[in-house]
Amino acid sequence: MTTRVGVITFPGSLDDKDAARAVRRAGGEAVPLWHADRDLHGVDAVILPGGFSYGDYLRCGAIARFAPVMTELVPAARAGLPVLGICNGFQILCEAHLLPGALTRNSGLRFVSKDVRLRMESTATPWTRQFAAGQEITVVLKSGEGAYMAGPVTLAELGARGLVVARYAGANPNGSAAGIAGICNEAGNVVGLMPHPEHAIDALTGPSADGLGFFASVLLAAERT
Amino acid sequence: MARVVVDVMLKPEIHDPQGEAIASACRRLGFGQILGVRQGKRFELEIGGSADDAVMARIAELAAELLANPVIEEFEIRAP
Amino acid sequence: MARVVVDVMLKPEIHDPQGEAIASACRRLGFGQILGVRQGKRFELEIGGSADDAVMARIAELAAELLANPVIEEFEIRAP
Amino acid sequence: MTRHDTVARAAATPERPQPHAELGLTAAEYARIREILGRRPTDAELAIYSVMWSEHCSYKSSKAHLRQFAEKAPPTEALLAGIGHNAGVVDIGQGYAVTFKIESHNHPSYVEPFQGAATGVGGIVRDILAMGARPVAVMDALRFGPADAPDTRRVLPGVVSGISFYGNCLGLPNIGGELAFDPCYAGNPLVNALCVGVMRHGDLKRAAAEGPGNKVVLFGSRTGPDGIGGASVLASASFGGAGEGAKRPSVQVGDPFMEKLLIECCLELYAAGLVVGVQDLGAAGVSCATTELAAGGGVGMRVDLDAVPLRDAALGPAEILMSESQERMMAIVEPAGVGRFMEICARWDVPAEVIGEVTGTGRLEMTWHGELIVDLPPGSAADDGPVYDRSALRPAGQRELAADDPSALPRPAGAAGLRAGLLALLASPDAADKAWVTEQYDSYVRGDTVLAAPQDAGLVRIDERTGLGIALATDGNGRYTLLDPYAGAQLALAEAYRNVAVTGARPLAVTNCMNFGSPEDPAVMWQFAEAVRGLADACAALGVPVTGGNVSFYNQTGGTAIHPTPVIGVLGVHDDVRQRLSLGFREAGASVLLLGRTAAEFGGSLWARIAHGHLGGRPPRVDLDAERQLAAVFAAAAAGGLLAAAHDLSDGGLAVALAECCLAGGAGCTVSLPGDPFTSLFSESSARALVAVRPGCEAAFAGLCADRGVPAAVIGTTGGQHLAVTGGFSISLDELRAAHRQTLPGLFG
Ligand SMILES: Nc1ncnc2c1ncn2[C@@H]1O[C@H](COP(=O)(O)OP(=O)(O)O)[C@@H](O)[C@H]1O
Ligand SMILES: [Mg+2]
Repeated sequence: MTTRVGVITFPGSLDDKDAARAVRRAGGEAVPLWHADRDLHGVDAVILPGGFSYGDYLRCGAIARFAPVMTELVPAARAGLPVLGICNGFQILCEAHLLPGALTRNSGLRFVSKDVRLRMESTATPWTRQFAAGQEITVVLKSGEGAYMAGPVTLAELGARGLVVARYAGANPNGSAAGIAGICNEAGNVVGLMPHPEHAIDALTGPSADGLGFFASVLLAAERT
Repeated sequence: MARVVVDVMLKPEIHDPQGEAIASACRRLGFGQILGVRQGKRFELEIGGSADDAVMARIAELAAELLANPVIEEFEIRAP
Repeated sequence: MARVVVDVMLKPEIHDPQGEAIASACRRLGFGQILGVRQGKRFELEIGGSADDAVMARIAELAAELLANPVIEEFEIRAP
Repeated sequence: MTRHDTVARAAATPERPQPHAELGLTAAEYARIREILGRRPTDAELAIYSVMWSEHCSYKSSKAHLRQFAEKAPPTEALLAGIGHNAGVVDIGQGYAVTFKIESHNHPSYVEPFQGAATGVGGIVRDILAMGARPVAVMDALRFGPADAPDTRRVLPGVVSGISFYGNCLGLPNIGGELAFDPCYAGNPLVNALCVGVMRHGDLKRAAAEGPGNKVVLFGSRTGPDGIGGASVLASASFGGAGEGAKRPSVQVGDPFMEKLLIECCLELYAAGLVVGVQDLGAAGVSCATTELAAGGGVGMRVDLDAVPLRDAALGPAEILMSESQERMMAIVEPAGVGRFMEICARWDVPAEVIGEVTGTGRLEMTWHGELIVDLPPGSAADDGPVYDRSALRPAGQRELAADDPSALPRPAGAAGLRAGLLALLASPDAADKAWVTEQYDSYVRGDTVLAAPQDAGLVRIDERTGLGIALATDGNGRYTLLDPYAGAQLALAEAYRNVAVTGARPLAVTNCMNFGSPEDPAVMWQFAEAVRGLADACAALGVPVTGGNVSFYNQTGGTAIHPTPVIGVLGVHDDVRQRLSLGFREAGASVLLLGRTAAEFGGSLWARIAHGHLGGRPPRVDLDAERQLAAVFAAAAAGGLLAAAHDLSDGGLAVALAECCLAGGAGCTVSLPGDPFTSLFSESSARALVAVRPGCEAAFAGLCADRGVPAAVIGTTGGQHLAVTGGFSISLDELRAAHRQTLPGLFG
């Protein structure tokens, strides 16, 4: 049976179609999930895609966090369902306190859209097991509030417990603390990633096909369980 | 009808690049006395009915849950 | 050393979609008394020396030039 | 309570003075309105005519000229909807149709750069949406005053962040545009935004109300007091008080979030077959949507203005009619479909209200508080506005300008001088790397962007299975057009056509944004007439029809107009985007060829300007036949997989093009210049391009060029980390990159 990966559409989600395409490209079935439904339709994993949910008004992710679908997602994530938040999805996961810390205004104070190199730091999550530790990949970063920020204690813990999933290799593009591009929760099933792997699944339309690894990883993970 | 103001500021230990950029701009404009700037948000809420204690308590909840992100921000509520 | 606060709000006649989105979020969270929300900015300036009249006048200039966009915003200055 | 002017009152008080002049209507126009109505107009009617007969909506000064686009249009089967619609629609095959249009938002972007530019994007996207298409990409063509002027530092970052904010938030990839600087734009920046959308043939929608009894639905944002300076004139003139009308903002604020919802909502409504006719609300708001829908369908319409959802309850009828609140649409819906229509709007959190219905009376009737306040033939406002044949006169200094040829200017001596000249051009704000701007734009969203900045054209995949795609470029050159408006418009078209062609796409159709000074100035009118004539002739010669566009007049400060600046957008079809050509030199060992003829042409050139601050002489010679042959070479070369890189030559000539190819791909090259080194490097002769041929394909490519009569000179080979000119100079890619990249960050932070 093909693995079913849900992709939530919030009002203002933009990269939902791209995330669904990436899931299909990796061999999975993409299941559209609607923000207003309290229903995950029995999917094996969930992606919160990029975009500007609710216009990113107030704070990125602050309003989407209260969407009805989140009342289903939060307990499922705590129970171990693989969840990947990309960009705005990462912001929503932080606002929902599924991940620690917050994403703040880029240090350059401008929206940044460019190809970036990432160093994979953790391959122990269901979304990253296909990568090699220390592997460098090229994906797309596009965000105005992408600087990861957390208190010193949290930052130290993230480092010490191997919860940093990826860091920017080379120049820090947005002032993210410790060059953090992505993190996971203690259990590893919930991953937040500021750059966009779904825009790097084909060298024709993206900088590389490196991003496919995230989607292939979760299919593998779901098959094993 | 009442008006309630909620001020939200980044916690002092959180880096505020925007505030810093403004402070340097002020200095470039010749206002050397500026030691620092912090930029926050101000919300003006218009409330049906009066801003009694119950309403203010509810607004405090709203501020903590929605208007501010307690991980990086702190807030203050006033009924001016 | 003194602290001066500059509050910047959209002029009342200017459309504030952000405030509207926040107001509906408040209502969805069950706070029906909210009639409207306007979101503005709050700047806290730290000043070397005291906030005397000359300094306040200079800050008013800065606010008009840098902190607020007079085409769509208005501001208020306070030394609390 | 304020008493509102009604049809009955208008009939009873024929002599009441009305502020027609303050509303921009001439005495003759006002008299014509009275004649049409057989009485004086009501305030609300006056509001409608004043906005519908404005230059902006009625094209009264330009109409007489624009007709040439249709009259001279080349025969084509590709056009599914032409000029006169919200946007033209072109058949691109495989059942797909594409609609695209460029529009200006110049003045608002000067007053409030961020919101002005943002709402400019929002407006053009709704035009595309109204045709039934899904918007798939945007572009922005920008022109500002001197790059180092303090006011440019206010306007440019605001404009760019406004476009970035709105486009990114909408989820539309930005696939290209322009950025140019000239003192003539100091008080009149040009902010032209383009949107392109895609649909299936059957999805085409018309802005026409049909079927008496059908409902008129207004949906999207609530109507507020945005951009209704005119209404405050009415309010104070009619009601004797500044009070109510005084605080009306002229700045519109954009809400891209609402627009995103509106897009998804509309597409779902279209797919459900619930929309009989649809129109976006642009500059003239409800006035425009109601009169155009009714006129388009040849029907009448009854509208209850009390039903319009308001953001500010204090608005009166004239204000509602003139409001430019953003993110609104109007649809005609069969009564049986209204329930379903409302459900879909609710699902997308889009406010919607039935405000009227289609009638068989042929009149547009509007009521307010139960009284009739508008009763007019809709066509009189929408279609039968005034048309002026304004006087046009060649400006006094035109001949002298053309005679002031740059060939007499001192030229750089020796290799060191040429080297320094190249670096100076590359670092000039016009030719410098635009990454400071384009890195603020999302070009990846939707996952179908094959080419975007810094490529010659944007390229978007339409069909994942077949590889069908569309290419788009916009170009304009105010300096060329000032020297010769007829040729300048043709050169702008030729450049955009060439930019599309070098990706391997076949150019298919044209949109244009005519940015000019005041049409009341005969010199400006001459420039305009010449530019339109030139463009129409060139479109005929190249076989690409104009499908739509926009005219922006009154771009002037005091008596001084901007350079006449037609900005031309060309759309092309790519049969297989996997075969696209791009500009970077990537691998070593490819032979580098210069295609086309190079003559000593420096009039209006970047070199004359940067080296001497000179503007005079004649622009480069236009050779449309050569452009056509060049384009045919690229289409064939792409399909045959013969090229490793392709880049057209424009501002800064071969010098700048070589540097761009090296920097974009990361490989250097060694070339020997075919003629006089200075002319070879800096001339801006048109119909030229630079290519790198895949090793082994040299003969095949040479054959293609020979077949088409395109001159092709082998000038060197790719490789290394230098741009080296044999017997001349050499510049490392690092030095080139530094010169190219540092300019805009240095200016704008
Ligand atoms: N304002 C802008 N918005 C988006 N892209 C831009 C803008 N200005 C320039 N670009 C892009 O930068 C690149 C270089 O621009 P330019 O030198 O004007 O191209 P060309 O000479 O081929 O017309 C192109 O890809 C162009 O689309
Ligand atoms: Mg080009």
